[in-house]
Amino acid sequence: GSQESAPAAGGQASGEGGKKDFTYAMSGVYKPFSFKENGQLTGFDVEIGQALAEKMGMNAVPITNPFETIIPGLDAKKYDAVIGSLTVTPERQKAVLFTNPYYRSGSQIFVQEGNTSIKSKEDLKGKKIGVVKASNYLDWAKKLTDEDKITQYDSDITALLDLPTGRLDAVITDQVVGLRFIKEGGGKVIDVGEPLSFDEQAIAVRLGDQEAVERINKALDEIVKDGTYEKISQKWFGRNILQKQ
Amino acid sequence: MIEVKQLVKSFGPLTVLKGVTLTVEEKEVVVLLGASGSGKSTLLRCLNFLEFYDSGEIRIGGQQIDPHKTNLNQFRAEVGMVFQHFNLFPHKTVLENVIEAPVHVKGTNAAEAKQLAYELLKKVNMQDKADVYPDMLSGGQKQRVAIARALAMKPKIMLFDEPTSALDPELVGEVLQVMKQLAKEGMTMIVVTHEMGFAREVADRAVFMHDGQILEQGPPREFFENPQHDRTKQFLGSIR
Amino acid sequence: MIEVKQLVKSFGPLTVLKGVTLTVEEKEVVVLLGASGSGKSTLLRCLNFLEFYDSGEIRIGGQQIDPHKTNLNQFRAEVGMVFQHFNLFPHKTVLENVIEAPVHVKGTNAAEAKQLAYELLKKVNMQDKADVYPDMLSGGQKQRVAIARALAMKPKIMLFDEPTSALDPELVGEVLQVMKQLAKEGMTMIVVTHEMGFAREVADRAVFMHDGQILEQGPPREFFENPQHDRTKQFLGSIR
Amino acid sequence: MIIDIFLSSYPLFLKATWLTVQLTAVALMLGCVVGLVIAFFRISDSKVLNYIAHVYITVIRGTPLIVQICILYFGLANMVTLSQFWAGAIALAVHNGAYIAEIFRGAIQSIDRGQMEASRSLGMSYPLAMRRIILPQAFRRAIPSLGNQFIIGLKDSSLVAYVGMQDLWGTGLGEAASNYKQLETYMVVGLYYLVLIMIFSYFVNKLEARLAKGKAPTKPAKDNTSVAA
Amino acid sequence: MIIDIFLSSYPLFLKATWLTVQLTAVALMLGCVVGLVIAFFRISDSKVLNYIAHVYITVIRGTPLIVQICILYFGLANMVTLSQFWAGAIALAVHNGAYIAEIFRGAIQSIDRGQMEASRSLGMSYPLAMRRIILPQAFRRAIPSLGNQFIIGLKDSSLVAYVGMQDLWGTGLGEAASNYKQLETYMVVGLYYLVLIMIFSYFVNKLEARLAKGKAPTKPAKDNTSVAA
Ligand SMILES: Nc1ncnc2c1ncn2[C@@H]1O[C@H](COP(=O)(O)OP(=O)(O)OP(=O)(O)O)[C@@H](O)[C@H]1O
Ligand SMILES: Nc1ncnc2c1ncn2[C@@H]1O[C@H](COP(=O)(O)OP(=O)(O)OP(=O)(O)O)[C@@H](O)[C@H]1O
Ligand SMILES: [Mg+2]
Ligand SMILES: [Mg+2]
Repeated sequence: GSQESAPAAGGQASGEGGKKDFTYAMSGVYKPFSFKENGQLTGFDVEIGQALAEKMGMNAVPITNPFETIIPGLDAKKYDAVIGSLTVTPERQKAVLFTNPYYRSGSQIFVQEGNTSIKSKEDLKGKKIGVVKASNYLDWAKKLTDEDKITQYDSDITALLDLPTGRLDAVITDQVVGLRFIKEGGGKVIDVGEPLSFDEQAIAVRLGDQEAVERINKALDEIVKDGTYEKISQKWFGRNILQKQ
Repeated sequence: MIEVKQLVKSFGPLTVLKGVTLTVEEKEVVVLLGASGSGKSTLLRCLNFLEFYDSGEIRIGGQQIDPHKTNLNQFRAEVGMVFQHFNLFPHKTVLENVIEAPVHVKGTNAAEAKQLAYELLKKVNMQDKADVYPDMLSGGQKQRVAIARALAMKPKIMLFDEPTSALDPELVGEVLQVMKQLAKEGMTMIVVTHEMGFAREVADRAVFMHDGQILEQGPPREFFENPQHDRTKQFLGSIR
Repeated sequence: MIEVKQLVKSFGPLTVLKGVTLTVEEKEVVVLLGASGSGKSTLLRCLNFLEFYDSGEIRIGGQQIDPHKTNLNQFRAEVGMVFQHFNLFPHKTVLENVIEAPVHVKGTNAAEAKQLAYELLKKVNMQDKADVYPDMLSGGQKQRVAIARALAMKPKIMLFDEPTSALDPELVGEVLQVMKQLAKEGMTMIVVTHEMGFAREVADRAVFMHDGQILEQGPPREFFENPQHDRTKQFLGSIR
Repeated sequence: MIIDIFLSSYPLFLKATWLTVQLTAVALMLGCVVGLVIAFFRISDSKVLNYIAHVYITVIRGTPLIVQICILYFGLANMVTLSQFWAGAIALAVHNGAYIAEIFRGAIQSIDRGQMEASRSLGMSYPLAMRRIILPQAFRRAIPSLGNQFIIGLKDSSLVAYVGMQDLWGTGLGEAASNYKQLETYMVVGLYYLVLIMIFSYFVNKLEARLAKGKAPTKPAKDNTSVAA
Repeated sequence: MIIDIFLSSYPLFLKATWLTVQLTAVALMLGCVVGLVIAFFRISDSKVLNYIAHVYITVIRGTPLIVQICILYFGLANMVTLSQFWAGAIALAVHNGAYIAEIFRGAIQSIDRGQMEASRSLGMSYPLAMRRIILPQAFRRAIPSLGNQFIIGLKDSSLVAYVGMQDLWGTGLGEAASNYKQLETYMVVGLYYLVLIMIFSYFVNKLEARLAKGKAPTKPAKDNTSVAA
């Protein structure tokens, strides 16, 4: 299976070398965790999935799905798992089964360069905040400002790009995503204040699929132990993002 | 050949045929006359079941036709019909128009159908135009092709509904000529027309319809010279 | 009143007016005749600059009209035009049709414009229909309203381009009647028409155009009884 | 259950409906202005204006609305600071304008030339004749097509959800993403659109009927003495 | 710069273009089938079939395409396991089918009744007459509207990006999210659509011209002896 077209999911389809497919979804617009490079879906999430698939003796098939429908897509059996930087939240735990966390990161506030009025989360009251639909950042935004001041996007990158237009005062997103955006010159944006929280990101499978959770957890343990995880993390971030900072 | 008994046909509240009884013998040529709206077209259309009548009966060759039991398509194929507006198939050439029904209704093989078609086109003097599309033809030429098309099904009887009334006057003659020839060859025909010359010369009988009924009929000479009813006189006066 | 000198007008490669020279005196009624395509309409349309001519000159009341300098809208308002197809404004009532130009071009106040309009509608015998939409009128009624509409601008001259040729025969008379009345009152008029009766009775002069030029002209009696050119004879023969 | 979702979400969706209606109304009004201008460009004698209108219409009709919305959303931001509402409204107006322009052009050109000639011969200037004589007739004739385009515009407004607007569809996406009941939530949203459009159609039909009635029967009654041939 | 993005991304976008073309082609072919069936429902004598067609058309024309796509994408998943491609294609087909149905219905009903009568009088059954006489004429007459609908269908296919498909627009969204150059990337995508549509239009126009030429001049040459009145 190629990563361009999603096969009929469910893992039954046999891929290269007679191995079963391990189909896993991500938004694809979440650089550096998942994004396109010369058309190839790549990023941290993709490579973690590949490493896991290898350990499970399966054929890795990463695919993209809009973030706001990534959990329903899982329900609809369009893929076997979500390796899409899903933050573990109590709300989501009602909808999916989470594995052990596969990385930890922070929720961070970003503003336009030169903005002096926002220094911490307390300054966000009444300010226009952009977040991705259905994210835990949306929950943060709801806590910090008025509901009608929130703009919901399909991609964190789009939200960050809407900072310099003046349509937003701040964006809440993953620390790493924002810093990468700044580093690659996506726009005149800076991070402000301490991270709002440290979040655990985990792989999601369908409710009831306990067997898959155990299989993935086992594989995850293996790649952490044998250094594969360390290698991938170092490659993308220059550090190990499984450890608490 | 054809026996029609007490035929009644309504469109909603409007009763168009109010008990029409008519017998047409084999090889007979009947001209149907009547004012606009008197039900001439409706009668013809009932005769090959383009309309279903409400009551009465129709016998063809002694056999009674029950529209709900008989295979109407096969029956329709035996009754040729020629329309005022020709109704040629514009996306097919003249030849294709003529072979369409033999090939696709009767299952005649193409070569045989073509041969028959050429014969018929020759008969209506249209053999030169076999590969032309109807759009390229004059009205008179179209109508002659339409006649050939109907003949291709080898019908036992031909119905003509004002076959010349959509034609420019100078084109009427060529169509009437073909119809005369047909009559001479012994085709059973019912013709709705206002061409009195044709009626006098060719018809065996003239039938006058008024208000959904047959008011009067007789040999053309008698009928035209000595009409019985005032209505008939009035009608003949208006079209002369 | 109007002097036209050596007027030339082409549409692309086609030269429609090939040097037309014509003088119309005040209160004169000129009838313009000629075969279809001879350029009658084009001449009229040049006279109020619905078309721009290529060369030559037009003087009105001694003043030369340079289409690029003169305020043509004001000038057009002084030349009334009546069209073959009436061209009433269908979204406005008869009264609104008549007051439209006085109010919005001249700036006459509405009350005054209405009073004038009622007078004019009375003159063309349409006062009863003031509040009716054009769609409700017969062709003859429409044309009379169109005349009233043109008169409302108090033109110095009226141009008529076949004002009765789109009318059913029985409606022609009522329009000609209005035009006769107008002539009697001393309006300067140029009328393209094939109504010979009108030409003989009302016109001071008949002008015959052929192929973009004026071939012959004269008092109607003389013109009709004794045409000089073969073309003229032929034309008069064909329309009589 | 759909019913549950409908009942629990209607305050939210009614608010979003109102936003959708406002957005559509503003966008279509602007679109009519744009459309009128472009229609005039197309029928003008100026080659330059003609060409501009042609390119505009070709590009708009040749690219997907969502692409146009996203381009204008970010493109406009380089030029002026616009709220999301106005960025969305302008993007939709630019899009609808091209279609409305063709409707207006068709309607204007369908008005008999004689109307303009009669107007000019009465001394009316071109703009005056356009305004008082041609356009009123053209507008009336354009109403059915315009009504149709407005319905399309209303539906198309859903795409601004993808530049972050909380219109009906934006709200629907957000709701579904939090209640995980995609199918039911989307169906509820569809219902709102359907009702909106049925209401709108009802009024357009009424308007058309009234205008048709306002006009007289096509032909005046005439004495037709039948002539025997 | 747009040029840079264009040059660096074209292998990618060409591939995506191919997917868009495939998707559109499949969706429109299915749409034609659906449209034909629904058109027959609408012109059939059966009240039930009529009603089904009416409801179908009303609902499809009364709700935004993106809502339909999302509903079908998730709705179909409950019934059958479909690949993304087929889920997208079917959603688009269902949508286009309603519009195509109306085009077909109009075209079929525009064919002179005499054609059916002549066919029946020659003994052809209703289905045979439809297939051999009415439909070929109706199809030909539908070509301009159908061509127009196909262009709309091609543009509308961009919306499947929002159920995760890597078509032209989906690829554009992904690219923009990694090169951080929204505006330029979207403009490049727009260009691809524009070119696709211009190519398609070119062929439709050619086809129309050829069909028009295949037909004879509207009137046969006739000797018109002019009659002086
Ligand atoms: N399908 C129909 N539905 C309703 N009324 C019909 C239908 N066909 C015919 N009629 C009506 O039936 C009456 C008789 O029509 P028919 O066509 O048989 O008259 P006709 O004698 O052929 O007249 P014409 O000389 O005008 O062809 C007319 O009043 C006509 O309006
Ligand atoms: N706008 C135009 N563009 C091109 N050719 C035109 C135009 N108007 C008129 N013509 C041509 O100019 C010629 C003269 O036309 P015009 O209408 O002046 O003739 P006419 O004498 O009024 O004829 P008719 O009796 O038919 O009204 C005709 O050949 C006509 O086709
Ligand atoms: Mg009849
Ligand atoms: Mg003329």
